[in-house]
Amino acid sequence: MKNKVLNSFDEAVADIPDGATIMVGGFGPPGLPQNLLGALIRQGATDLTIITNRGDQTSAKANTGHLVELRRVKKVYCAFSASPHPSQASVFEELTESGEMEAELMPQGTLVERMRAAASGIGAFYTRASVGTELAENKETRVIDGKTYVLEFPLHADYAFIRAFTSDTFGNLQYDLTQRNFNPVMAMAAKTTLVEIEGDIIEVGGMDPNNVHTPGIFVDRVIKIPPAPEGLWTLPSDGKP
Amino acid sequence: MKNKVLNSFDEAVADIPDGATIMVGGFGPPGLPQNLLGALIRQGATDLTIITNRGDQTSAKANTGHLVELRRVKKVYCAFSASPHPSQASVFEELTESGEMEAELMPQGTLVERMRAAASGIGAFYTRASVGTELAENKETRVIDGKTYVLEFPLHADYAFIRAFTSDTFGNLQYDLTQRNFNPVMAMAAKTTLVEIEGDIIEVGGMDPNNVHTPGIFVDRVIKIPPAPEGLWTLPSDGKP
Amino acid sequence: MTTSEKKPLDRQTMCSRLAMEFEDGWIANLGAGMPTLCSNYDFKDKDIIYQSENGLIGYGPLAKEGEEIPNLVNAGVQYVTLRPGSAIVHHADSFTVIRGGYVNVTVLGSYEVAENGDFANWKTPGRKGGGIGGAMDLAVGAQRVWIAMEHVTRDGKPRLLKRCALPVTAVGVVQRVVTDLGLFDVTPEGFLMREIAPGYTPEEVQAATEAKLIISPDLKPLKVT
Amino acid sequence: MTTSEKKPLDRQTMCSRLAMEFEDGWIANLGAGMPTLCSNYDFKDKDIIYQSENGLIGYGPLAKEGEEIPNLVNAGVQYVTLRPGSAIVHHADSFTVIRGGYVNVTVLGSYEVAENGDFANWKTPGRKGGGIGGAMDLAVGAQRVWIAMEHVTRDGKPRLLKRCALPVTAVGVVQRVVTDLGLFDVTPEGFLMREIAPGYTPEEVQAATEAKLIISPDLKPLKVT
Repeated sequence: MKNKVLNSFDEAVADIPDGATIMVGGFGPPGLPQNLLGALIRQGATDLTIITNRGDQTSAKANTGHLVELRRVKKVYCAFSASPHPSQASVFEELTESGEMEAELMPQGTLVERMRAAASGIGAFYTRASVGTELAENKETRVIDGKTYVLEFPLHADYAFIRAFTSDTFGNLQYDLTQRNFNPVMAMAAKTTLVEIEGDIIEVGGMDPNNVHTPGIFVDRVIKIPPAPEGLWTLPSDGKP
Repeated sequence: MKNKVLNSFDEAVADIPDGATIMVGGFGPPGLPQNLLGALIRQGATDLTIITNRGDQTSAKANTGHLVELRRVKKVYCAFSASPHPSQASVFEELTESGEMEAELMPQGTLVERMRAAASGIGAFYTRASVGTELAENKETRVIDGKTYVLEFPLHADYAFIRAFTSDTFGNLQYDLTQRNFNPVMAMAAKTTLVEIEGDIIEVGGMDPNNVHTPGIFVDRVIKIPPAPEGLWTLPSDGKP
Repeated sequence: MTTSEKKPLDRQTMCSRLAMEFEDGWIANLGAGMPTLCSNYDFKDKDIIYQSENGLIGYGPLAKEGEEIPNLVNAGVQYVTLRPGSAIVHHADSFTVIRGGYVNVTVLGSYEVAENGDFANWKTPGRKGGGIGGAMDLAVGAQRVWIAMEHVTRDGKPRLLKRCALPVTAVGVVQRVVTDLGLFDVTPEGFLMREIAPGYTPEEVQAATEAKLIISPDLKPLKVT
Repeated sequence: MTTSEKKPLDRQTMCSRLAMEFEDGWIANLGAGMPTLCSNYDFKDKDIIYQSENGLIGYGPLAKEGEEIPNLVNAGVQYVTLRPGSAIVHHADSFTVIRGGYVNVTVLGSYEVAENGDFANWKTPGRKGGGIGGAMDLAVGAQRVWIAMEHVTRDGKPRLLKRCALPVTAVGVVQRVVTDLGLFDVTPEGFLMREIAPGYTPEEVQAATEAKLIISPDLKPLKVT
């Protein structure tokens, strides 16, 4: 089976054009593809659309908030567009308040369901989340079995950046605990999926088919994270800033 | 955590009332809950609605086709309502052709997606499958991004009958290979989920949380299949007919 | 009722008061911040299953410092522990749990709750952005939506309102509110004050409340048992 | 073109002719019955990933008798083998693969194919029921819908039609058809016969066909290489 292992993060992101739409996985540090983000920051692509849980964070060594601070993002689809603490106003907030960058905010369940719809050939779906709120103001609603639902459409992406624990060379993936989060859904939803691997890349045949979390058919490029210097996290060796 | 293990299939199905809606898992023999079906046949509930891939089969020791033959089913939602070989016309077909029983036929992907919608609080969804066919004739359609979709609604159930390989006493499940099929989705979609276990029922804590295929929160009753007499399949010890 | 020990309830007491009513086997989702204190309550024989948006089902207490498991956080990105019987699912399946009605109770923080059951917890005045997270899904999906919040803002303005002034998170879903001044059920007639912080009078609580309170004929001092 | 060895193609030749064009790394879904013969073609260095509706990704050849793995069947409920690198998903995820456009080619059997790309393979005349399985999802989701079927019915009636007479499975999706008489592409102008069973003349094939055939100027004998 095809060997999808690349040796460098820079090589993995080299072809990403300006204007690309990128899903970025992770929920807090677990599953955050900080090495891929670091490489994308170095690579220079701009005018990006990012689909991620929250786009304002600069807390990891390389995070989407850094791309935002560098003015390389034109739009973010997310479930958090402002810090819960107004005192911690971010560049993300400044740019969205000034209109330099657009943020489309939605319920987290809607965010992931829109990704899944894109993955699954579902044209649109009805959810109750956000009904009666300002987020649903210009959206189509429908009463089904006496309850009001709002119509939501798929979120497609050119690329998904995700992080997993183990991969085989074909890209079958296993995640460690809550590293999983959005990542399997993004892998299915994006045209091209890039994965940074925290643990080992093993030979094809070494993973129990019953316990593959993301089948390799959804994965395009896998890159092993170089050995970490120290600390709780596997830090990116090439993360910058 | 709650111990959901019951000791007999008869006990497990005892409370199922006439008129219940039951999802029946399995795809071919793997994952088919033949022991639960055997117990339901003995139990006598009638006027049932069955949601399953195909409802005509009598090939296993106890299968939905037996319930149909006993005139205990009023409606079947399925992806197969007739054998591919007209020469093998079943009682299922006789009853649907005469109008004694109703069958709602749909694409297999629509069948499972309607279950998932029920599980997930999705009010309805648009799929392209069946557009332009007689199945879509009285259904709402919508053009999204230039393609026509048909609107489909959730399929809810009172009970799911499924089969897995390993369970812990709380009902965390693992399936063996294609035993998985519809079963995890049915477990999420039904109010009460009954599982027959082909392998072992283990203590809570004995299953890797990364490799739980169906979380125990979706499961209500688990029953170990008694030792099989012989043969390729784990045959129901109490299956009848 | 005595005013001898008049003191607003502390946050742990507020959350414990809600947690007291959790039933054995319930699946609970606790919002980030104050609501997580519910898990400190001594549930004795009751088994509560904590679920968080990022796909973690059945987690245990916060990890001790130095004993964190790197890839194990709850929805508030706190390092937690695994309990036997836990399971991990991806985010879409996690919201199947949430929107699909499997969560028996969610306890959320809020800025405002209205007497019609609306609440507002995602956006503060004058800001374009906000933080929704899983709150809108939980609000429509969980079987019970309970709120834990201070009775008034830092500026002393009431948070129990006739109608929310801030953009709402969901409409008509809140069933119960605990504040540092008491325990309130949302009823078709409005807020029913069932329990009151020891030392306070109903009139004092009403004075700190915009909505008209219905005082339970069985009004009792709020107490954690 | 000679008529010396006039004989309809056998089913393996028909399927091998389609399989010849599978590309390295393709994900293929083969319908029950004749289409499964595609997997007998010698793909040499090409790696084909077989996917089936029941959630099996990357399976291998049919299991030998006595070596069946009890819980391992394909969508035709045949016992198959596992290849290294295979993966199991549940049915909803399996139809994400199918409807989501991940399947590079599906080869299906059919009763009829029309020159507008419609096909009919789920219901026969005079019956209320039918068997759809995954065909309607594959028909709209797979990147390529190819059909393998006999050129005429057992009664000698044509199956390549102007319009389907039977209830259709999907509208305008078929791109290629192989029959025992030749290989046909569905074009905006209708069926283009590109290859013909050795020994047959285009006129003979047309006589067995309701739709008007366009004969490729490069018409060649159908041959498996």
